[in-house]
Amino acid sequence: ELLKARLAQNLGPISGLAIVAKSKGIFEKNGLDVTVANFTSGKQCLDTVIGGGADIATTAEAPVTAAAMAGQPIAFVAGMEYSDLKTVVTAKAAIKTRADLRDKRIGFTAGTGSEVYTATLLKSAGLTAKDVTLVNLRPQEMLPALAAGSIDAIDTWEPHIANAKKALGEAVAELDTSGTYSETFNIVVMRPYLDANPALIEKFIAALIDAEVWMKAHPDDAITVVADAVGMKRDELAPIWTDYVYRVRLDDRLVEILKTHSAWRLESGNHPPGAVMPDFSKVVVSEPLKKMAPERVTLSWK
Amino acid sequence: MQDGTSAPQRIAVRSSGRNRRPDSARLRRLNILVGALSLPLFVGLWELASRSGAVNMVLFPPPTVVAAAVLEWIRSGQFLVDLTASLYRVTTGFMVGGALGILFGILTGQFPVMSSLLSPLFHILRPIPPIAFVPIVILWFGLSEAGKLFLVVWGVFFTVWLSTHIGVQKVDRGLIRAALMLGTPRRQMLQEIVLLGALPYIVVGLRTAVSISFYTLVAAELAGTFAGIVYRIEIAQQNMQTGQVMGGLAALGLISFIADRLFAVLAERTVWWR
Amino acid sequence: MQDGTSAPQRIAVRSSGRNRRPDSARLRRLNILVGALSLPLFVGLWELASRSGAVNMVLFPPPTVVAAAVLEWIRSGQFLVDLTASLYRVTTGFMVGGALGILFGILTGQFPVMSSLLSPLFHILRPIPPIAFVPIVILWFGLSEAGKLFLVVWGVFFTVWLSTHIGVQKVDRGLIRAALMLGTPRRQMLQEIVLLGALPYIVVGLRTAVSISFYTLVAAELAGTFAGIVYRIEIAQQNMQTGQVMGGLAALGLISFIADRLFAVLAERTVWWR
Amino acid sequence: MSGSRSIVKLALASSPASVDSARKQPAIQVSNLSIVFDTHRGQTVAVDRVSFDVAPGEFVCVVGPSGCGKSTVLNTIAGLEVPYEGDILVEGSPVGGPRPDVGMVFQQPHLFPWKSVRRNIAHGPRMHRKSRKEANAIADDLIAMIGLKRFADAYPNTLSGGMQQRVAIARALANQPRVLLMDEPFGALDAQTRAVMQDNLLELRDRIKATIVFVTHDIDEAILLADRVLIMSAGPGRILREVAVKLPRPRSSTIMVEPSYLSLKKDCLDVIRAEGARAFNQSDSN
Amino acid sequence: MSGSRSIVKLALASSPASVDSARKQPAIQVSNLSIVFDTHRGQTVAVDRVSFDVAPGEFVCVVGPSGCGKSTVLNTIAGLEVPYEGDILVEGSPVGGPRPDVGMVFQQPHLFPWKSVRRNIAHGPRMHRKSRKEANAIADDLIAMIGLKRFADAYPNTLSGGMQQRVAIARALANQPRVLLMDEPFGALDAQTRAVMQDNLLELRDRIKATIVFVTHDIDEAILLADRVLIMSAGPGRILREVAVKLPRPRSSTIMVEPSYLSLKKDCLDVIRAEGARAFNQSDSN
Ligand SMILES: Nc1ncnc2c1ncn2[C@@H]1O[C@H](COP(=O)(O)OP(=O)(O)OP(=O)(O)O)[C@@H](O)[C@H]1O
Ligand SMILES: Nc1ncnc2c1ncn2[C@@H]1O[C@H](COP(=O)(O)OP(=O)(O)OP(=O)(O)O)[C@@H](O)[C@H]1O
Ligand SMILES: [Mg+2]
Ligand SMILES: [Mg+2]
Repeated sequence: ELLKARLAQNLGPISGLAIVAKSKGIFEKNGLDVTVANFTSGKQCLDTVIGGGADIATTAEAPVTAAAMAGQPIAFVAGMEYSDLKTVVTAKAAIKTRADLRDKRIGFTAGTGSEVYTATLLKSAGLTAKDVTLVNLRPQEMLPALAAGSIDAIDTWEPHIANAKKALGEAVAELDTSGTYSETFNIVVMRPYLDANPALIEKFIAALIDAEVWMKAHPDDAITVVADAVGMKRDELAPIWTDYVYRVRLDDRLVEILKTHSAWRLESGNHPPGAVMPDFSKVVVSEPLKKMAPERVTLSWK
Repeated sequence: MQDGTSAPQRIAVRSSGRNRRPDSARLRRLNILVGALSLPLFVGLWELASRSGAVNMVLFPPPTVVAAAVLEWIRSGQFLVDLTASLYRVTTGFMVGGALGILFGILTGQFPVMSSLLSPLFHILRPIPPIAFVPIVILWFGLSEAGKLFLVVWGVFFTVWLSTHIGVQKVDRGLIRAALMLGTPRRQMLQEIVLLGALPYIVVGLRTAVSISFYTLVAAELAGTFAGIVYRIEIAQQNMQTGQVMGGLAALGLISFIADRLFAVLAERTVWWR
Repeated sequence: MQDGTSAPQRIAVRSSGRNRRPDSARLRRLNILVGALSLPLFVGLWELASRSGAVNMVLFPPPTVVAAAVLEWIRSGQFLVDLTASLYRVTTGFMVGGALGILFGILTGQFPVMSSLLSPLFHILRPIPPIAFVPIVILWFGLSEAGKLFLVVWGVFFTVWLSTHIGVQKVDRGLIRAALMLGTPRRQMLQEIVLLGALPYIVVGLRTAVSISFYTLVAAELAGTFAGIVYRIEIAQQNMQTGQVMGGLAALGLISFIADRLFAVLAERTVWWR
Repeated sequence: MSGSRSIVKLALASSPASVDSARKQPAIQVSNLSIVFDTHRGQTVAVDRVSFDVAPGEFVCVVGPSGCGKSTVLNTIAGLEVPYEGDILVEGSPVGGPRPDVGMVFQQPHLFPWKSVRRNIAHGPRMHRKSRKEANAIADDLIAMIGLKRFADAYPNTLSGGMQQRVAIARALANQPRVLLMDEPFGALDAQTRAVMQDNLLELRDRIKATIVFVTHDIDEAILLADRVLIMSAGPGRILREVAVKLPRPRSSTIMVEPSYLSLKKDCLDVIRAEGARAFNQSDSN
Repeated sequence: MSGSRSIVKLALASSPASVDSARKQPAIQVSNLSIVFDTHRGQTVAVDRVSFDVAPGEFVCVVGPSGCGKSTVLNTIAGLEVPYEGDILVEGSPVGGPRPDVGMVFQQPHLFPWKSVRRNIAHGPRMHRKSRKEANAIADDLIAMIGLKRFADAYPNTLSGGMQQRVAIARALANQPRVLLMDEPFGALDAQTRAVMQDNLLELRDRIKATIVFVTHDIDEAILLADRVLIMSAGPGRILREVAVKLPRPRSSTIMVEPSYLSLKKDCLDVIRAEGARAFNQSDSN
């Protein structure tokens, strides 16, 4: 008898593990019958889970910190992917280093990791938000804005960076910002759900770990499966495949990112009314993962 | 009732009539020609604009590229699935929203108390873009198809309600008086006089609502879907597959065009006394 | 022309008239009462539903929480900025789109050749949701205010065009014939007879377009904006500031409500002969 | 002057109908009726303290200059014009709105454009819960009466003005109302058709015993049809004269040459002519 | 039978006007005009091979049973009913559409609801590039003529039926058209107002020398006004008789008792009566 679960998933390569687990029958092998609902943002996934429309969400850190600050009883059970955010600049803008960003117009996506990345990037270059013009754009609108000459640089994630380079060719270049900020993609459920269905979550995590193993073993097949699922062409996904780091884990870096993000929220006022720094030791629940693969939990606080 | 694109004045034509306006036949042929050329002309201009190099061809692909993308989409079999899903949502939502809109429009248009009670509320809710309350709809309906329908119904309902409401008040008072003097009871008054008298306005509302239903599809297919034209557009947009994006938009246009045409024909039949 | 919420039949009332329908004054008072209670009732129900615990209070905050958020929003001074930005976009877009819609509606409604040329194109473009081609608009207009206006104009234009087009064909043929026999030249025919004859339909289109303009604001304020009610809603949604989200939606509703009311009054004055 | 006292009955014709009406309950009792319209130019007094009674089964014609308030009075009796001042009793009860036993033929045909001639006429019977078959039978009878058999299935917008008017009359008759208000019903008909319609109307009236108030601008028609003729003054409309017509029935058009007819007609015309001239001047001077 | 040959001229009245018209260019020349309407019930032949001429300055009245095609013929001459079969020449040139020198008073008033009485009447002159002041002066003259001075600023929906009709007449006259087509223009007027309007019309015609085709259902009116009366048959309309009226002008209503008048009227009525009976039966049998 399979356990039934509803997964709200952001349809993109960042959800690669869940995609593989679903399409390769790995959920079933782990005793799960998962119904997948696709969204175009992790924020919607989490909202859906909070509202009771689904049981398990795949989501980036931004919605997690917002929900935690709003006092929602969420449980962060595992990280499953991370990837660096990157910057593409127009050739015309003559931006060679981070410091050249001064006085430039930078496209970012408000409320997402892109915003935190941008803040971190500017700080690392010794700049503040006042030294540049920040323009809020959805990733798919950044390219046309670059092409129209409305902005000089974009801060976003793959595949939009690759798309920009492909679509605009010589007119743009990537700025080296590696290591500045990684956006994480994670598994979040509601606390009451977790308490009621501990076995299900464990099986779910086990399935993701199996998927990770399978992906390592069959990288070519993995690209094909994911590209198919998200509607990309295989040869578009292949070049950026290595940018996605798939690893089911709970580590200090994850918590650090959550804290950085929360701090940014508090600092910038982008938080629910009356929010304080959440106690992430309550939000992050390591038991399920510990039970399935203790070596993947490397949290220093426990 | 005349359909959207026909000539403004209908003239009974007999083959033997010698004294039609001399140029009317020529004019009619010209119109058909112009009508047939309208879309090809537009597509041609688009191709030119796109290939001229003035804009980025990847971001603004020419019709040929779009056609290729659509063909690919159709060949994959996905198109049919998407089309069916979207069509189902639009038609069901349109019918439910339209029926409710007509019903409430007649109620508020005819009964002042109903109008006092509901009109302020409807006027306040009317402009709220469906996309802005997708989270609330998910909260209420979960990820069911009902929630998606609700979003389509939302947009259609208010459009049809408003024009029905106004239409009811524009019903020829002479006809109402005549019906009153013939002892028409209230119920029959609504269905025999008010509904038919307001029909031209209701049709305007319904035809406007055809496009509104496609607007709201964006909200409906944003969340928790697996198929649908707009859903596919959204995905293609994320992946910078602009050919498919444009193809999807063109598909929306064509579906609605056909729907509107069917609708106009239907409307013409409904207004049988013309 | 009667406004949306007034009683269906206007009756001249004189204080000395002894034989009004006996209950008409009481009915009128009842209506005013019901009208005044309509929104408070709705807000009350909302508060109850939200506090009942049946739904998540954070995702579906009660009016009191919303009010607090809006107050905070206003106090920060940001509200005025957002309001101004959105109002500017909506009113400008509405006026430009409305004017173009009326113009083209009269052209296609009156001249078959224009209709053959443009109607198919308009019918195909009409349902395309503005939000779906934001990238293309950015490509064309950059991140300028013009692009945002274009999106609002898009939605308003097609709505007004369609109802004007239909309205022009519904103009009383008797009046057109009378005007023809009086030697009215074509130009004057348009402005003196056709425009005024189609006015009731144009008003329906314009009033529908009021809410459409708010729909399209979502698209317009999605990209490259720094202020605006919908922009703020978007941000608040990201930040789980649901009180502000709802407050923003309520603000949209109220603005449009006021706009519609003003509009109804204006329409009533425009149809001066009634 | 008060409405009821201003009515001067012509000596030569003290109407038995109005004596009757003093004894029996009148079918229509109008006392001191005034109607004022609000317009953007201020108030227009359309009807000024009009009083008259109509006995059950009586046929009263109303004549008067264009714009004097004939239609307004009829609409008010029908219960369509509120508010009004004064009292109107129809069959003893005050008028507050349209009522099923009062029928009306409007000055404009006001046919339902979406119904064929037959269904326009059958509308009333249908509303009175007659079966479709019954209603159609009634309609077909009336269609034969108005001479439009060939057009039974035609829609109103394909009919000529006179044809529409005939349909409107038939539609009102289909309900067999106890009180029938007719506002220039034969205005758009040629002499021949009009004569046929007049005969039909009188015949039907005898059959259903209806009380009829009939507005016309044709004095001959008024005298030919009426038991009593009310002559109204130019707007604001008051009742100038009440002329009882005691000619024997049935009256054929041949009576138009008889002296009693001619003298009646002359009386009426004198009143009208004097008033007409005054009206034209008055409206010009004001 | 072919239209033009079927016209039987009454022996007693060989019209000098029609002799005139043979010499001069006729103002209106209708030959073999047929009009068929398409309806959902099939085709209705409204007018069947009608031919007649109208000489410049002539006043022709058209009478005929309700629904015989009078309005249709007028509309066609006005250039409003296309397509038609046959030939129509107005002042020598074929009719393809409305033309500025042809004026029309429709059977319905068709007033512009958004214009006051004054501006309705001033509309024509304004369209003919007269200044607002000039146009208003013309309008005010006509308003006085139709006795509506008090209502110059009223909107049509506040006018009675007869008042609206008078405005429609004034509106057509304001343009001083060379050819004036009038479709039962006095149908909704009381006898007195109608007489005043008749006088005004004749006076104006003498001044502007217009050619007039005038539809009426009142034989007295036709004989009083016309140089020639066309009597149409029941639909499909054909021209049954053409009666020249050679009574001296100006004709006052007192001529109605003169023998020449009465004999003319009797002739007309005989034709009409025979036809009317036929029409009623025909429409019933079909
Ligand atoms: N809806 C209205 N608003 C304002 N004034 C009106 C309205 N209806 C009628 N009147 C005025 O009331 C007066 C009487 O009008 P009514 O229609 O009763 O005249 P009538 O006697 O029927 O004339 P006719 O013989 O021309 O039909 C007129 O002066 C008219 O202008
Ligand atoms: N638009 C139309 N469509 C179809 N048939 C029509 C139309 N207009 C008129 N007819 C038909 O043409 C015939 C003549 O109509 P017309 O209006 O010319 O009559 P008329 O002589 O003016 O009658 P009346 O004296 O009643 O006004 C009628 O049988 C009528 O049914
Ligand atoms: Mg009247
Ligand atoms: Mg006619």
